[in-house]
Amino acid sequence: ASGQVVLRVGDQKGGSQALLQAAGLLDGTPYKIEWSTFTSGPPLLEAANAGAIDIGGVGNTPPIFSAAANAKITIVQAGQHTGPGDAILVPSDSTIQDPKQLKGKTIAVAQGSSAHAQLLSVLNKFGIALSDVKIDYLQPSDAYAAFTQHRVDAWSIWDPYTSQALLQAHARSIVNGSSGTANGYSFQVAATKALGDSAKVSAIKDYLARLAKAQKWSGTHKDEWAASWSKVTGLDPAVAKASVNDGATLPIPLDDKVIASEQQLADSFTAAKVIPTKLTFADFVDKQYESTGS
Amino acid sequence: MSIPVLAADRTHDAPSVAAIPTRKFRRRPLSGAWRWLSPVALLLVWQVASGTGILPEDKLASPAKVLAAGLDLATSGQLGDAFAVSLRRVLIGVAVGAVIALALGITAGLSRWGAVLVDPPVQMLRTLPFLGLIPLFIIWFGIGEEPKIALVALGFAFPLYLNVYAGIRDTDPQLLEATAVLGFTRWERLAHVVLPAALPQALVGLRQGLGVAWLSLIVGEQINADAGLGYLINNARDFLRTDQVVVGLVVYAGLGLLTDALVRALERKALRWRNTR
Amino acid sequence: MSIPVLAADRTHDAPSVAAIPTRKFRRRPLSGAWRWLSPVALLLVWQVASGTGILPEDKLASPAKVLAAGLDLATSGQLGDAFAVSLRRVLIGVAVGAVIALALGITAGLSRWGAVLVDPPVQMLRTLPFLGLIPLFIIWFGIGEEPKIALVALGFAFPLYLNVYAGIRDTDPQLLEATAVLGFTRWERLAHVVLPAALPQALVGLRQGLGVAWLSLIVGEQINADAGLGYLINNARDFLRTDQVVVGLVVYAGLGLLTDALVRALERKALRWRNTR
Amino acid sequence: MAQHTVTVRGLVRQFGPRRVLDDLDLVVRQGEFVALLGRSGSGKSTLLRVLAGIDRDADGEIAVNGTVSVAFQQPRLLPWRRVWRNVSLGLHGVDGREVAEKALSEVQLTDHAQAWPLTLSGGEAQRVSLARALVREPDLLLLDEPFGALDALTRLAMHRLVDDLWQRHRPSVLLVTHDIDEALVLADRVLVLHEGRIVAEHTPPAGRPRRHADLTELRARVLADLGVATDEAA
Amino acid sequence: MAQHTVTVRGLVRQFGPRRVLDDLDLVVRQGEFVALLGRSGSGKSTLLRVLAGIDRDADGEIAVNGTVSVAFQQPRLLPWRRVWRNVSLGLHGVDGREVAEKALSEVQLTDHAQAWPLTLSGGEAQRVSLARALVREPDLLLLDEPFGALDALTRLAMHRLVDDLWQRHRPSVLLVTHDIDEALVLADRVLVLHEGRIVAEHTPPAGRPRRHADLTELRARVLADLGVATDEAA
Ligand SMILES: Nc1ncnc2c1ncn2[C@@H]1O[C@H](COP(=O)(O)OP(=O)(O)OP(=O)(O)O)[C@@H](O)[C@H]1O
Ligand SMILES: Nc1ncnc2c1ncn2[C@@H]1O[C@H](COP(=O)(O)OP(=O)(O)OP(=O)(O)O)[C@@H](O)[C@H]1O
Ligand SMILES: [Mg+2]
Ligand SMILES: [Mg+2]
Repeated sequence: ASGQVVLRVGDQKGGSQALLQAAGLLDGTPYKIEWSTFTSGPPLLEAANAGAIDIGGVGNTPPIFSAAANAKITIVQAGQHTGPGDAILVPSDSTIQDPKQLKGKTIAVAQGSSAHAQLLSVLNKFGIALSDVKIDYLQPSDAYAAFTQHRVDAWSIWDPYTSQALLQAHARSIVNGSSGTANGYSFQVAATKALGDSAKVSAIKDYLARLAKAQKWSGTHKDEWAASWSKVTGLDPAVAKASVNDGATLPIPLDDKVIASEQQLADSFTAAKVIPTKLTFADFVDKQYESTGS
Repeated sequence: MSIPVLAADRTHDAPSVAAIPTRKFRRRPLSGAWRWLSPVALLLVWQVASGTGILPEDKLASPAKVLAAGLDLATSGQLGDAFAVSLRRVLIGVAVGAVIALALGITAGLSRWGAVLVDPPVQMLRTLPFLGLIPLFIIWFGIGEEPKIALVALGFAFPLYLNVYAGIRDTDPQLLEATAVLGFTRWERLAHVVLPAALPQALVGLRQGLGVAWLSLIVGEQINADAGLGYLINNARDFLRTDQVVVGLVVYAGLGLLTDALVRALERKALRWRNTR
Repeated sequence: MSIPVLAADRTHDAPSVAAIPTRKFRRRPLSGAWRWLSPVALLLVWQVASGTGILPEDKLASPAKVLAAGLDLATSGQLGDAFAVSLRRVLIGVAVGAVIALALGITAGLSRWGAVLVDPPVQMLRTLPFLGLIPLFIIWFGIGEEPKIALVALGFAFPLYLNVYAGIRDTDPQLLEATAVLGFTRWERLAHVVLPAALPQALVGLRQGLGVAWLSLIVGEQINADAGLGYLINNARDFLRTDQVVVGLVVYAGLGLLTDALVRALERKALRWRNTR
Repeated sequence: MAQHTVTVRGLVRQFGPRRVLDDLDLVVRQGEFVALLGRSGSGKSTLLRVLAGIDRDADGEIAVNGTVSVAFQQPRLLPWRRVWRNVSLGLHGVDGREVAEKALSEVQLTDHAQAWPLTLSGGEAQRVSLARALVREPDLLLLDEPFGALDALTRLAMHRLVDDLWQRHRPSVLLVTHDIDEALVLADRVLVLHEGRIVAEHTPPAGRPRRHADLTELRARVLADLGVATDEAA
Repeated sequence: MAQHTVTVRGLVRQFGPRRVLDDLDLVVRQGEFVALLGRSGSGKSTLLRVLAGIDRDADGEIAVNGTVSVAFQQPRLLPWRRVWRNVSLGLHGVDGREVAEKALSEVQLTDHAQAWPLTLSGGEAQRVSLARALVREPDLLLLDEPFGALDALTRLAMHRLVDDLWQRHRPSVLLVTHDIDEALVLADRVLVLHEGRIVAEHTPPAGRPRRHADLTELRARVLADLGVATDEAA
């Protein structure tokens, strides 16, 4: 091929590009990166499936849905964040003190999001049947409005919305990811087609290494990262800071533990009839490209 | 009256020559059945392209696959339920929107002050994006049926308003004068002149409005919906079920044709007076 | 010519009585400046409602706060950049859409077979939801500028098509006959009769189309966008910046008023012949 | 003294720089039948529009008493109402249909009661418009070339119709026409409009019905007023 | 023998059950000036529409040779074209403006060349329509009551205009009119249409210009054809 290799990377606002930039790791790549910005994970994977991008980062749940649709994607790297960012919130004046009291309540959640997964696992853990709650599917911005207006009793959500609600909407967290109800994973997902091109593969490997390094950097430079993140996204600096302090995303090995946890998640979606068929998550994973950033 | 019937000159000494050049301008529409031709042809092309692999499955699911997905959705009752739920929302929204659009359009069309006071805000509001409005609608209307119906009403009202207003403004002033001289009040002129004159254009607005009404549901049924056509498509899209997305698109296309047939029937009935010449 | 000027009867023996009852129907539009009245009034009501707390900050940000957010976006250059990017997309999309809509509308309007072949598929396609089309557009057009422009073109084309087609169909057949007899070809009739006759309605379509074109960007700029007005709103929405969302809404409202002013200017110029009587 | 139906003094109507009606004075007495002649473009229709209250942009003193009915120069029928409905529009009444059909039979259009206006011939449309104006039985009847598109026989029938109606109800009538014979046979007074004013006034002999033969001399005088040399036209 | 401009045989035109033209035969020779009289609604305009090729739903043999120009009963001006442009529409030419303005001066509308059609008076619009038909210099000129809205003097001027044009270019002319004098002064042959056919044909004396006084007897005959008793109308 003539000229430079071009790596087409799908990103979300304040995602990988912002991170690499803030960590100063974007310079001197032996290939050219072409960034594409998506509003959320599902459309990013839609583009990956269509071969319009080569690689991109998403949360723990969108790959499950893509896999359920037999999309032509391959999961090539994992990250994890811990801490209270993934949470179920109630208004501060709510009578709900304990997840058990969610029975019979109305809960807002974005369908197919990591918070959806978290909600299912919380309900499962506390022995509440799906039929015992009313789930209102709302995108975060809509849910935020509904939550502040007391149109819903609880809201299952992720950061930075969690921080914003806690700081600005008098929300109270009744359960969060640190209690093990959310696995906190995120993934780098490649278009299967891109993995057939050796030039692209080496670019992807290099990119994954840089990204892992950047993630580590963000864990050690929280204030810097929060400042530049808030600048890129327009997020309230206080919210950004709180959100970053909740826990950084760090590279982890794409091992059987990760796959098993995701498989369990997928099964709970299948059980809840959110996805129609059973799927094998491992079929969509390929470990040979990953880097832990060391 | 006495008309002496003379024998007209019947002896032609020149043969009948050069027929009149054919010119067509009175468009006598072809039979309605022909209108199925191109939709069916499109379907065939799609099937052939899919069958021969020119249109690979990953670019667009084949009609057969879409049909299967559609049957699946239909037999499971999902499609029927979704349709029923959405239809109810559309009907209520359209009724509300029609009242608003007619009231505003007539006010703006009939009175100069009405035009000056009503038209600018409507022109302002009609370009507001639904997606941006949703958070506000949730705050104002909650997350039940109301915001969905409000979106349908809004989507339906604007095209109707624009066309009703324009139709009224274009009313032949000669006819208005003629009826004014007959002592017609403003309301009588409305009933006898203005509305019939604006009708053809109002029907264009109706056509557009009905289309937009259904489309509004795609956005509206993002808000806390667990049923409805819009929800079905949104959901299928979230799960990358392109075959189901295409089912949704086909249903919408069918709704488009249905709307068209409906409005055409209305037109035929209401505009009979034009087809006489 | 000899006209003997007789003294007309100038002696009235009855006083001038009962003035003619006032009837108005020639609507002489009020000066354009009055059109600002209600938008400004709306703004004032909003400010007062916010200021007095009737409209709490969490229901709708106050004009002052929105203004601050707007200034913020403007001075940081974001708003200007977004506008420039979106404007470019709209201009290209509108140009493409206009060509398509006019070609189809004229084909359908002028020929019976055109109507039968072109109209049904367009009626089918126009009700297709953008959100459902995006996956297909990504597959067909990728994620660059093309799908965004395609959505704008599509959004613009449908209202224009519907109105052009309807406007052409409503052309006075008497005028078509008159020009046909003058030996005008189909194309000359188009230029001299059909298009001028369809113009008022085409302008209604233009008005609607321009509105939809900008709205299409809200959806279009969800696909791989990091600039543009639609992106700005989507982003503000995702990051819960309601004040910025409202800035976006205000910009869109302004675009609505601008479009209106533009089309009104066009109307004044193109329809001069109507305002003479 | 009875009130005048129409009293106009110093009427001016301008279109741009052009004064079509220029300081015009006119009186129509109650029950009077006035014919108005004038060159094409002299402002006859404009005057009628002012009197009908349609044209509000004229200056001068204008007083009109009572109800007005107009048969416009163009028929101005509502194309979306059948012929009989167009006629009954003038009535605001309940038994509109019956009256309308009677009026239509008087203008010889019984067969076309159910027709759509767009299917009518020029003369037929004109008669529907006339019927619509007549059914109202107004105090002032403004007729703008109401017989222009009619053949000789139908025209005579319409003359008789208008004359009958006038004899019965005695409305004031202002009839615009280009047919001098028509004016002389029907009117009490014949006016000529020229350069924005009434420049001539003639009074045909009082008796009715008048015979064309008796009017030859007056006809020549009116033609002269209109600028036509008699040997040319007679 | 020269070709006929119009040859019509067994022409039938139905609207619903009604046969407006019923087995009609008509020949118009090259360069002949034919006048067509008939009651209102007798089908004169319908016949002209068939001859102009506008009405394609008629049955029978219809042959028309050469270019056709029509002045319709209603002026049918394009309201969005200024008056002179409406006239030059007939030309398809380059120097349209000049020819159009000359034609407008001939119909006495020089001042209105720049006006919009909607501002014209009834008679003015009719003359613009006439000018548009005349500038084409066609082989067949179809005139549908072209002088109906004109005053006596203007009408005479228009008669002269059409007569001049006919003398110079010798088109075939079919003139529909309700004015018998007009028909007798202008035409070579006067036809009467009744119940769907040509039922009478008269030939005025050959010389031109004809004087009204010489036509009194023929006039009475035509009036009788049209059902008008002479003493009533003369
Ligand atoms: N709206 C207008 N703008 C400009 N000029 C106008 C307007 N209306 C009428 N005119 C002019 O005023 C003059 C008088 O018009 P009007 O219709 O009164 O004539 P008229 O006497 O009825 O003629 P006719 O016998 O041909 O009907 C005409 O020359 C006409 O062109
Ligand atoms: N489209 C139509 N549908 C039904 N009837 C029609 C249609 N067109 C014309 N007619 C009828 O045909 C008859 C002849 O019409 P036409 O216009 O030829 O009359 P005309 O001789 O020109 O009359 P006029 O002197 O009044 O103009 C009329 O009675 C008319 O009502
Ligand atoms: Mg007039
Ligand atoms: Mg006719």
